[in-house]
Amino acid sequence: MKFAILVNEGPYQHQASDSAYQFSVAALEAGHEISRVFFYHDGVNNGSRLTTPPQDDRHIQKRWSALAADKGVDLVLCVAACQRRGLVDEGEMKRNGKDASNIAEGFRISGLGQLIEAGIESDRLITFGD
Amino acid sequence: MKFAILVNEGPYQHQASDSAYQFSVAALEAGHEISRVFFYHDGVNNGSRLTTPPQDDRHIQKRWSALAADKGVDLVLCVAACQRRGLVDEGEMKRNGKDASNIAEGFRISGLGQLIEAGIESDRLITFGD
Amino acid sequence: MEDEEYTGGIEKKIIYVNRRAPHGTVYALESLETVLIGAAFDQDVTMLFLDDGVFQLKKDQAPEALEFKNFSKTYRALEMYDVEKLFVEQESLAERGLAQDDLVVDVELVARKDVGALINDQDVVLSF
Amino acid sequence: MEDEEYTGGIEKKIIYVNRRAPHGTVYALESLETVLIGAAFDQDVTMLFLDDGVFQLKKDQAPEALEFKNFSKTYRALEMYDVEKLFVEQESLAERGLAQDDLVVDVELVARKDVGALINDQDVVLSF
Amino acid sequence: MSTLNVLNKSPFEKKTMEQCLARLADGDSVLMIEDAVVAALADTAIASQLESVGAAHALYVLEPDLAARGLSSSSRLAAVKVVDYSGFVELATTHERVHSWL
Amino acid sequence: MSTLNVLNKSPFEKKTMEQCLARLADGDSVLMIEDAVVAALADTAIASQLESVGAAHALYVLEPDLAARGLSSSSRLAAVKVVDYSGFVELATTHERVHSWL
Repeated sequence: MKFAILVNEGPYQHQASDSAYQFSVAALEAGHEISRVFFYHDGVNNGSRLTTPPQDDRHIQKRWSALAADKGVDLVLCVAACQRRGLVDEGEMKRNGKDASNIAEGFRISGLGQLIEAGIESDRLITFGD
Repeated sequence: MKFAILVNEGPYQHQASDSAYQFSVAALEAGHEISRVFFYHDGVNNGSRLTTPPQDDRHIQKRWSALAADKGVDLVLCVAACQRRGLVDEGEMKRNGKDASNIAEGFRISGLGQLIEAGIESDRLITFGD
Repeated sequence: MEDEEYTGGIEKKIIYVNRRAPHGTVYALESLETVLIGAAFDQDVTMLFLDDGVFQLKKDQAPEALEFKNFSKTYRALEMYDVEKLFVEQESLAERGLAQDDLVVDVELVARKDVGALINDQDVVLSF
Repeated sequence: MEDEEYTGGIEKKIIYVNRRAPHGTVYALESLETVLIGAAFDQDVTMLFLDDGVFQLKKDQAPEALEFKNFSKTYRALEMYDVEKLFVEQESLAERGLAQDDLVVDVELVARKDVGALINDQDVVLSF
Repeated sequence: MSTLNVLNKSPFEKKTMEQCLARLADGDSVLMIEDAVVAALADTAIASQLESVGAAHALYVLEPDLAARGLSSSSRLAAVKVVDYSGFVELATTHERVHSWL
Repeated sequence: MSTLNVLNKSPFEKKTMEQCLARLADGDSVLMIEDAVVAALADTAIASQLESVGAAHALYVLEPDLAARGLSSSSRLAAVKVVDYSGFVELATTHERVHSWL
C-alpha cells in the first residue's frame, strides 16, 4: 500500500515528528511504500541542518535525512510555511535576498500542491500534529 | 515597574509571540521597563533572520529586532532550545561545526540562567505560550 | 505555484475538517490556503466546520489592530473556485451561542449524529 | 552554564507548575532542566504537579524504545540540589487512578482547595 | 497577595479554563486572551458556569482579541469587564504575580 | 467504509477525545497514541465513558507510548486492545481512511 505522511509540528517540542518517523519505519518494514512526507506549519522546522541536539538524544533531522537517502522517501517542506519560519534552500536564498541557507540533505521545498497530490495519489494519508 | 517576558512559541503558528509583543509595546508606552524577553522552547524560532513572511503580513522577527534597537530590550534565546531547533549565532556555528548562522540582529543566545535571573530581578514575569 | 495543474486523472473526495478558532493559531488560514491551491486539482472538495471551527466563519472579524490578515472574506470567494460544499455542525453553533445569521457565508447545516457518515463518505481527510 | 552563580543577593519564592504528561511534549523535560539550572541561584523553589503533570512522576517509564531520554530518575536527584518541596495534588492523582505508591519520589500531597493559596504564597510562577 | 490568572485557550477546546477556575484563591482575577475570549460570550453552553465564578472573582477579556474574532459587539456575560492591552499591563501591576495557565 | 480515528491528546487536557467519540460512525475504530494513551487506564474518572464506547467500537492503544509513560503494566480497560507500530500500520490499511483529530 502507498502511504503519504503529513507532519505538522517541529522537532522535539511535540512527539508528532517522532510518531510520524516511527510509523514510516514500521510501514516500510511491512513492505509498504511511503510516497511522500509533507512537512507543513511548524513541521518545516524538521528540515534544518543547523540543529545540534544533545549527544544522548535522538537526532530528528538526521533520522529523516537517512530515510530519504536509504529508502528514497520524498521529503517536502511547504514553501509558504518555510518563508514564515526561515527555512531556506539555495533557490529561496537568492529569490528572497537572504545571506544563508539552512535546509538539510534529502529535503526539498515546494508548494502545497505537493500535499494535495500526495493525498490524491496515495492510498492513505496519515497526519501527525498537535 | 520592571517586566520580564517569556515567549514559548515560534512565530505565526500560535498567537503567543504576537501577544507578547503587543504586551511589551503597551508596557513600554505606559512607562514601564521590559528588562528582558526570554525565548524558550519553540520560542527561539522568533530569532531567525531568514524569514520572509508574505508582504501583506506582519514581520514578527523584525518587530522584535526593532524593539531591541529602539528601546534597548534584551532579547535572549535559550541555548539548549536553539541547539535542538537550529538557531545559530557565530559562536555556536564555530562551536558546533556548522556552516551557517541564522540569528537576527538584536537577539543573543544564552543559558536558562538568564530566565531565572529575569524572574528574580524583575517585578513581574509574564509567560506567553501554547 | 497557484497555477500548477493536475493531470493525474484521479478524482477523490477530500474533506477539510476545521475545528479551531481563527487567529489563536494559524490553522484556519492554512486550511483556506490549501483549499485554494487544491482547487487547481479539480477534486470533489468538502469543508466541514466543527467545534471552535465555526468561529472561522463569524462575521465582523477585525484582526487588523493585531496586524493579522483578515482572511474571513475569502470564504465568500470559495464559490468561484468551485468549492461549494460548506458544512457547519448545528450543535457546534448552538453550544457557542451562534446562529447561521452570524456567519459570513451560506452554509449547509449538519446534525452531530450525521457527521460520522459525512466523513465516511470521503476518500481523504485533512484536519486543521 | 551549569556553573554560573548568582550574586544578586535576592531570594525569591519560585514555583514550577507542571501540568502536562511527559514525552508527548518537551515541557516536563524542560521544567526539570530549568529547576536544575536554577539551583545555582539559591532561591526558594517549589515544584507543583497538577492535572496530567502527575504522570511525570510515574514509576517504570521506559521511553528508550522511542529513543527518548528517560529523565524520570532525575526527580530522585532533586534533593541533592536542595529542591525538596515537591507537591502533588491529590485529586489529580485520584482522577487518573494513581496513588502515591505509583510515583518515583516522595512527595507532599496537597488538596485542590489549597492549591490557590500555595501559589499565592509565591513570588514567581513558571508554568510548563 | 492575589494572582492574575491568564487564560489563552478556548474552554470548548481545552480543559485549562475549568482547571484554572477550580484552583482560584480568594482575591484572584482571571484575564481571557487569544482564543479564550470566546468564553466571555453570553448564551454559550458554559455561560452559567463562568457567570457564577464572576460572582466571586474579577473577570476580564482582552478587546483586540475579541475584535479579531468578530465578537466585539456580541452579547457578553455581565460579569466580564473588557480591557485593552494597556488594561492588561495595568492588571499585571495591580496583582502580585501573573500565572499563565498553559 | 470505516474510519480509523487517531487521538494523540490526553482526555484530561483537551476535549478532542470526547469530540471525536461524539462523531463516530458505525464500524469506526479509535487508536490512542502519544499523550492520549492515558485514557486506556482503568480506574480513571473517564473510564466508564470509554468502556461504553468500547461496546460499540474497536479501541486500540499504542504500546511504545504506554511504555514510555510507565503504563505498560497498569490495569487497563478491558475494551482496549494493545498494538505496536506494525499494528498501527496494519490498522491504517484495514480501514478505508485515517482521521487524525488534532
